[in-house]
Amino acid sequence: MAATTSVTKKATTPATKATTKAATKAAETKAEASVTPAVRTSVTMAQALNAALRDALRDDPSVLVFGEDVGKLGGVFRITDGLAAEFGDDRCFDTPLAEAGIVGTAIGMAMYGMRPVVEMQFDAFAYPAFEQVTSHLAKLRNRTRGRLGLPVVIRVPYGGGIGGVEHHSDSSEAYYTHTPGLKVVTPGTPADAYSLLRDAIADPDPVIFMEPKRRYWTKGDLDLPVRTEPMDRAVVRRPGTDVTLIAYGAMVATALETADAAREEGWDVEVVDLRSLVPFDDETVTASVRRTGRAVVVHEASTFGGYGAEVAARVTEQCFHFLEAPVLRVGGFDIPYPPPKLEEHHLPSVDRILDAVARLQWEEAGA
Amino acid sequence: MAATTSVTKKATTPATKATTKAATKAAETKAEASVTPAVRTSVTMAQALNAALRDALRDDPSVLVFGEDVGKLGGVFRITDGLAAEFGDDRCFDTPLAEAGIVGTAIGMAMYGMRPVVEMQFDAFAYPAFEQVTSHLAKLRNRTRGRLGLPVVIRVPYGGGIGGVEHHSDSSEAYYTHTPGLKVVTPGTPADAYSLLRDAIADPDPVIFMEPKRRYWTKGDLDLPVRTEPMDRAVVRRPGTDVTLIAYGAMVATALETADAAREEGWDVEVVDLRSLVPFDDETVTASVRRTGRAVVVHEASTFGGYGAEVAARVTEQCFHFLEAPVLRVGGFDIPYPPPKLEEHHLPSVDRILDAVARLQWEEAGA
Amino acid sequence: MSPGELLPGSAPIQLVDQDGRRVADPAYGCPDTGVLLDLYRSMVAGRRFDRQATALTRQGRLAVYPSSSGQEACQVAAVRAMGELDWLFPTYRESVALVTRGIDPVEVLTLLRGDWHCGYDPHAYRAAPQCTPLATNTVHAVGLADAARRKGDQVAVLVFIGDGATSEGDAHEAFNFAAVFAAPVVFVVQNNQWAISVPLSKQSKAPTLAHKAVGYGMRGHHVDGNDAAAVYAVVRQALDDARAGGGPALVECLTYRMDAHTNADDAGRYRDEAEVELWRQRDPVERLERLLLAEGALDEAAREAVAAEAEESAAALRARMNAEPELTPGDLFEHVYAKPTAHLHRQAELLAHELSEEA
Amino acid sequence: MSPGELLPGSAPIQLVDQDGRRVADPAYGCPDTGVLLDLYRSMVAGRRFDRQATALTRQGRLAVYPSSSGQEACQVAAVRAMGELDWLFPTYRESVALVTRGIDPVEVLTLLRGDWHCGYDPHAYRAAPQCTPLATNTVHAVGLADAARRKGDQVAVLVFIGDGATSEGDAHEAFNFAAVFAAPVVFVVQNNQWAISVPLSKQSKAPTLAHKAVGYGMRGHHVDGNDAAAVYAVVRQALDDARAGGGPALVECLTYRMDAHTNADDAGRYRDEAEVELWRQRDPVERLERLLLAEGALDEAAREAVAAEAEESAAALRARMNAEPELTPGDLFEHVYAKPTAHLHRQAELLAHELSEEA
Ligand SMILES: Cc1ncc(C[n+]2csc(CCOP(=O)(O)OP(=O)(O)O)c2C)c(N)n1
Ligand SMILES: Cc1ncc(C[n+]2csc(CCOP(=O)(O)OP(=O)(O)O)c2C)c(N)n1
Ligand SMILES: [Mg+2]
Ligand SMILES: [Mg+2]
Repeated sequence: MAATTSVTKKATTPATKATTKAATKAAETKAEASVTPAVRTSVTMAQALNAALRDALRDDPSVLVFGEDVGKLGGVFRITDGLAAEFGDDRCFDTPLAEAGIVGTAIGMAMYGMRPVVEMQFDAFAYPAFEQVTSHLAKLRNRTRGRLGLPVVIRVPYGGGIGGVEHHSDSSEAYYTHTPGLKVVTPGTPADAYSLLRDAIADPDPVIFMEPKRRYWTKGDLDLPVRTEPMDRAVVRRPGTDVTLIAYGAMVATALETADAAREEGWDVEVVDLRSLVPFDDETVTASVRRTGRAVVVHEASTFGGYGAEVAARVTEQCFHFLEAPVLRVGGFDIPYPPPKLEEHHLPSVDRILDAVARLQWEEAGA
Repeated sequence: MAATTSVTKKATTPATKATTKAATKAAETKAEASVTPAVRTSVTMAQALNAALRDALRDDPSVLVFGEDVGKLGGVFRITDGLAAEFGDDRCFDTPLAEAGIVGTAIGMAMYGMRPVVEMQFDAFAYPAFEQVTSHLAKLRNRTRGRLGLPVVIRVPYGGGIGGVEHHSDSSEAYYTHTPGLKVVTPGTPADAYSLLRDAIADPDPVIFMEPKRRYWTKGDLDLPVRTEPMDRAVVRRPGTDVTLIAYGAMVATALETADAAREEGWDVEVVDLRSLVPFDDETVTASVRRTGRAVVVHEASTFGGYGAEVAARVTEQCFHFLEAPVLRVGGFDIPYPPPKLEEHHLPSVDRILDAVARLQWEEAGA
Repeated sequence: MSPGELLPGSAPIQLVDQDGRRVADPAYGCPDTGVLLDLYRSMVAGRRFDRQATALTRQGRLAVYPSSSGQEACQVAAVRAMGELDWLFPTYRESVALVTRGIDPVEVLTLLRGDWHCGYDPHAYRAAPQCTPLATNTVHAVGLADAARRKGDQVAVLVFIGDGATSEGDAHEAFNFAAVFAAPVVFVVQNNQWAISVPLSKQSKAPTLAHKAVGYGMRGHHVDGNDAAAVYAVVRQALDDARAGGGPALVECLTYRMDAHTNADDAGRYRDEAEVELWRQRDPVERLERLLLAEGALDEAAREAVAAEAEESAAALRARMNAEPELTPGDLFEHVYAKPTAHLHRQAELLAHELSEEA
Repeated sequence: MSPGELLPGSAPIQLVDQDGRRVADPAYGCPDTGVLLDLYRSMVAGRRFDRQATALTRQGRLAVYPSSSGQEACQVAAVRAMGELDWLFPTYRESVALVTRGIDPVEVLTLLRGDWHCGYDPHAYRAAPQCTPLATNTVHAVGLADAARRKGDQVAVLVFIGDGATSEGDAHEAFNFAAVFAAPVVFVVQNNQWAISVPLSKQSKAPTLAHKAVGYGMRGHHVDGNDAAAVYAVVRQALDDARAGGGPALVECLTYRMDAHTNADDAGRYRDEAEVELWRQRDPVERLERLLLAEGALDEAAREAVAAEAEESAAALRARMNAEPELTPGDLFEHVYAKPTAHLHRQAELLAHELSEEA
């Protein structure tokens, strides 16, 4: 994995922060290579995603990119910047404004051999497509006994921390992870953003690709094209001996910060980045927790019935006799996503995660 | 609680099994009382629900019942049987065929002071309304700082075991329980069906009322109108000392059967019926598990990321030092709901639950 | 297109009237007698199949059956109007359409007998699985059609929905996407006037359902759905236009659901027998038979041969459906993903263990 | 209704042309001069408010602002056409409409400044919260209208949506429910010709968006949305009809979004300045001003007084928005349910503990 991650200050005006550098780079070199050539440089997650889409479009004529405002505008987060210009309106195009329509047509296109990659503009605006996702996208392979697979990728910018008004900061992953037939993936670093998106597009199954939008402007030094671990593997981002922080998406960076801060408190924290929420990499996670004997799961989504509940439940099942304390969860509160001026209190912070670590019954066990 | 429950043979042709007895009874006595008078008799869950709707319509002029085929037909499960005839088309009526439209208009009606009780014909057919439920129904009170409460009840016949073809047997509760602002309730007995539905209709908040459709024809001896425990309480359906089975909806009867069978294996099983999935009654559940030291959560829904994960995670957090073994989960497999001819293998059975109980590390602890 | 061009006519397009007499139409010619004979034969076979399926349901061989009775002209003629490479998107109601498409009747009934969800190979027949969630198939149809268009393939798509399903948001999104993308898709609305217990008058206040097309800048046609000749002519033209780049069309076929919604439904609770009787007199099969007999294209012997052939197929179907299908519980874990996950593998083992314990 | 009655005319309804001259219309009379003066005053105030909000955004006082610039005639005239007891269902774009409804501008901007989601009391103003998920508000509007109808109240509902939002399934379901229930609701489609970066031509192929009404058996009107007099007359008539039991109507107001989608958007990426310039010449405020000046209903002194009044309100707003709102973190747990649950109570305690640690 050729990436290091640095967290940039949170951006409140997404659209203006996006850049077209990667796009231009890639366009310039188009004639020479079939993939964006190796350039070790500082790359934002947004740029990495853009490059992944570009390379996929270039490598596979069946790949199509469509959704709301993904054409000329390049998406409100500029993830599709330059693609319509480079590949033409037949490969990257705007649709009418209707999310069920977008996912439904993607399904039909995939039935005809295409590989649609569609964008939902924000997390909460994917909900109108819920029936198409749940009753069709997730089930069609099963319903047809394998005769109709659907290699569709649905890109969902998710989560908060960008100062967005209501409906722009939902963490909706639990709805998808509970739906058999879907794969659910989320990158925590720019390198993974590129690699996981390439994997997702190449995957024969539908993938809900959750993009932690507050990390779009996080930079990593990496070579493009970069390939990291396979899509279904979790990764130990930082080894430690005392406790395992299990995180994904935007919370990977927060967990790493917490690990730094925890060192001052005398705790050696291991950070696991799940990357793939479905399927779940039991092997990596279980090995870590058996080693450390303590675990905290972190996500932005509301805690109750969130994805962290599954992680806590299954880790406990598999590591019960290794656990010094119950697996704790640090998630958003069980409230509708609050307004921008209060979101910092809602989202898991380094301090709140540290508090959870502190509650892991150190005295008793240390004795 | 004036109810005993008996499980009838599973019915494969729902529509023909429904009866209008309760309806006729209630209609006859309408003039005399403001609620259906006390008649201790054998009542099916379907009849109890029908009576609850009738009594609510009678007691409160702001209650409206609508949805697909709920008028003349009385619903495909006959839960609204006779209501249009008794209360007129202005109080109980058919809508055009559009679930987002049904939930959305219910929201608008509630804003004007009505108490809409709407029916989704089957679990999977509530998905088109997902955005209305998630982005509006759940959030409007919060978005308006309490100025617009939405006393809307969405009735969702859910779960399998009725021999229904695809899309007719989903267990969708986890989607709702993870959505703050919704209450989620599900009866396991005819008496609770009546009482919880009355409570749900009277509640100032939106309630997703999940009806375990395979138990519609389960009978109980009870007095109508019956009132059981308050809506937000779990109930110990059967006391026991060795292990707690935590169940809800259709699985309550299965858990009770399991408890009977377990006795032969020498286990004294306690059965907790959750009734209210949101809010969760920590007090009752925690007390039980601390007493028994072992727990198994049972539901029909797919296990991964299911509601049982939340139960297992929170029970473990609260009972860690009382637990002899990890909290186990018995749920549906993580597959799309299978065809009728295979559903018996998918759904939690007495044997499968007993197997889970057997895996609760009895040897070690017993030593 | 100007609004005038989009508006359907004031009366349903008809090429053969109730008494089996030809009707002249300014826009559409009547299909050849050969085609009419084929439609007749297919309708007789379709109806016999439908009766057989209903009988099988009574015997408990099917979990549920939504009958096509009364709607044979729509289903048979629309499918016969399709080209070899065209794709069909049916709902749960289109068993007769699927049989007409050439799919083995046992495969058509696989879903409805409670066996695996889709019994046939969609690619082999270019027929999508039967679709239960209402109107969702319309969007899939548009997607497939548009993919074909983008590839430059000469493929059109025919998708069926009911009158009730036109109320769903997905129908609207499909109509609009189709029009905006000029996707080669023909929406055939079988307006059988009921959505379970809800009559059309409570479903829509549109002058006709074909009028919905105007709001999308799409052509709308209002057709006598019990006139197989008219359905064939209009759908065929619409598919040809679509394939040639003329964009989508909406074809409303006015017909009637003679049976209850499914075997589990009790239509007596919500509609009058008199209404059903009225439509019995408009029977689509008899109508075409009258024409063919009157014009000498069919004689008594041929009529009997057609009936006998249908009878034979039904007997074969009956025999094959008497055998209980063999289902393997372990298959539950297949085809959830292209490659089974470790997680599902463990669940499969659990089930295998249980089954071995029982045995 | 016959299809002919439902079809909108071929040109947008106009009562005042671009140069401020009255235009005769066979169906609608021009509103009284008093009304026109009021519309003018409100539009000037609305525009000044809008400019102020845009300025506040630049200063970082608002999280985001979707400007109404260019759409003042639609928003102001439609709201002014409403009765006291009527309800308004706005989207995120309708700040000017809400100010026109009499809501305190600070309350209108509460959501957009990142404070609590809805700043005003919906019941006090009979105005629903600003709605962000597209077209979802149309269904709520129908529900409220139908509830009022069922109660026998003389209440009509006005709901705004954009051209883009008409593509959503919810719009379709709302139109249909409204028509079937004869709900007293008027759908005002502000066709500003762009949905962020997507032009109308990629959104719909309908002759006009008003033509969508036909498919629901509803009246559709196509109006010059930069002509406040026409918007007022048509919406007022539609609301009156609706209140009187005449059912719903769809009013398409053809207008233009002069600014970018929001302050975060860069319209230069997708549209030509020339197009914007064209519409600048069709300015709705100047149009009415020309008429009033020409007819002597407004003189220079009055014009200045109107401007000064608007300036004063803007200054007051600026001053009040300079103060940072006081938010209480503990309020996060309020109003999730009518009565806080034990579970939320524990989470509130956790946060309170954290905050006390920090302090
Ligand atoms: C999204 C959705 N909602 C509800 C249903 C339940 N349902 C099945 S068929 C039906 C009526 C459909 O009527 P119509 O579209 O006219 O088709 P028909 O059955 O008459 O052929 C209903 C309500 C469903 N299948 N899907
Ligand atoms: C369901 C949903 N999908 C996507 C969005 C994101 N979005 C916000 S405004 C907008 C464009 C809306 O265009 P239009 O309806 O014409 O209204 P306008 O902004 O022009 O007033 C989009 C795509 C949303 N708010 N809701
Ligand atoms: Mg029908
Ligand atoms: Mg617009």
